[in-house]
Amino acid sequence: MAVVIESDSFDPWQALQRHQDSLVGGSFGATAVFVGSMRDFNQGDEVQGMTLEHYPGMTEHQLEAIAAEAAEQWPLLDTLIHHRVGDIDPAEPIVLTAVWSAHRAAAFEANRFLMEALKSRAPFWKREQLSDGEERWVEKNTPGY
Amino acid sequence: MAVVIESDSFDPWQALQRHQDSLVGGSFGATAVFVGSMRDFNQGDEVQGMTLEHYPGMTEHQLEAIAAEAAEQWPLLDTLIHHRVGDIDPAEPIVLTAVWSAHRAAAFEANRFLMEALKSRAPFWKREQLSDGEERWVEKNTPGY
Amino acid sequence: MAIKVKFFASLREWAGQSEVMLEPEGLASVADVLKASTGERGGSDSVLCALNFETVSLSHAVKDGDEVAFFPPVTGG
Amino acid sequence: MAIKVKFFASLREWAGQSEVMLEPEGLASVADVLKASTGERGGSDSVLCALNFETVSLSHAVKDGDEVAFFPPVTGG
Repeated sequence: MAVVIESDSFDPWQALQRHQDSLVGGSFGATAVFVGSMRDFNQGDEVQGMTLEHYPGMTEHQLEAIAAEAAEQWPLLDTLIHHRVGDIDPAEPIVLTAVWSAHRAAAFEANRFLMEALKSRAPFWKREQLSDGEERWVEKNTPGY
Repeated sequence: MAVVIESDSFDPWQALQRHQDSLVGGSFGATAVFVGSMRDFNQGDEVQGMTLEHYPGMTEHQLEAIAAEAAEQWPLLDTLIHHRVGDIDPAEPIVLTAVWSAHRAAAFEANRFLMEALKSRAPFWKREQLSDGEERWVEKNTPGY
Repeated sequence: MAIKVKFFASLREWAGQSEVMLEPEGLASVADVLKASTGERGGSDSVLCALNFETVSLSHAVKDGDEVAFFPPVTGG
Repeated sequence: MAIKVKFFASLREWAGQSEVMLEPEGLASVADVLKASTGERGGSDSVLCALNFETVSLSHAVKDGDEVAFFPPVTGG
């Protein structure tokens, strides 16, 4: 299980490959992955950039707790969470969640749980820079269900 | 939308990166991915290898129909399906499904739909080589829900 | 023309053939094709049928030029 | 020791400070910490509180050495 807070841009596919290389091949039959990326459009406005503030310490604590809850609820072989902080450009990845399991039902459900829990509990806050120069805090996340 | 039937081993993370490079960055906020890999253990037996038979023509037709159904049901920007056929070694990837969407609910749900539809409708058949020399057809897929 | 019949996986082994071409005369349904190609009269839960790449039931009509396939439950993914 | 108080995002801007150390005397609850650090008496749906990295309610007890944080609804992911 790994939780990584990234202040630089990261490649989710390389991160997955690197992490999976550390697992025993043949043990997992199912890998479910989610990648959230920065869109250049939100709530009807063009977005030029974003700054992600977080609460160092609590962020890692909450993400590790969420991963541990998933591992209690489903038979998982491993979990990976990456999350960007700081200044982010459109199209850059913001978040990566991944789980490895023997079977697909556990992988799908646990991975979705990770993302929904992260969205509602992990202390990150987005501030958007619009193309007209305005800046605004994103007030709440869109519902996942 | 792309459907690829692979007779050689493929790297799902590289396939994702390559495919995503063809999409317009900033347009998608959510990417959901599933990778099914060959386990070295099934139904209590050690498995040494597997041969995946398929129905050329119908396979592509069914996978394209499944991807089209997903695109009707959810607002998707793109869909990618890779599936191995032929002789497969333990730990090798068998299937990759991925969808790109503006929002995560659509991405999660459409990607799960793809996998469940593929499992129940796409004409593939697995034959396992066990470590004691026995060979057997896998009789049915495990339920996804 | 003719009706092309294909068998896959365990049904290919059971039928002892992977492909056969049948003259269309006297073949009205998928069930007729199954009987003509294998001697089997009915299907079972473990025999699935496809007509021109779409899954159909045994009672589905066939015509000259069709491709019919018989196979067990699918196990891909 | 002391009670460390942190503010994040729009609440940091509203409070005009990101961190302050308070003497623990007279501070029994998270609500007391909010009032002592900002003058604000109550919370609202848009003020969330954490105590030592766990989300808690305003009525939760505090003690010397605790870290208390106030922030708006989270918007990560």
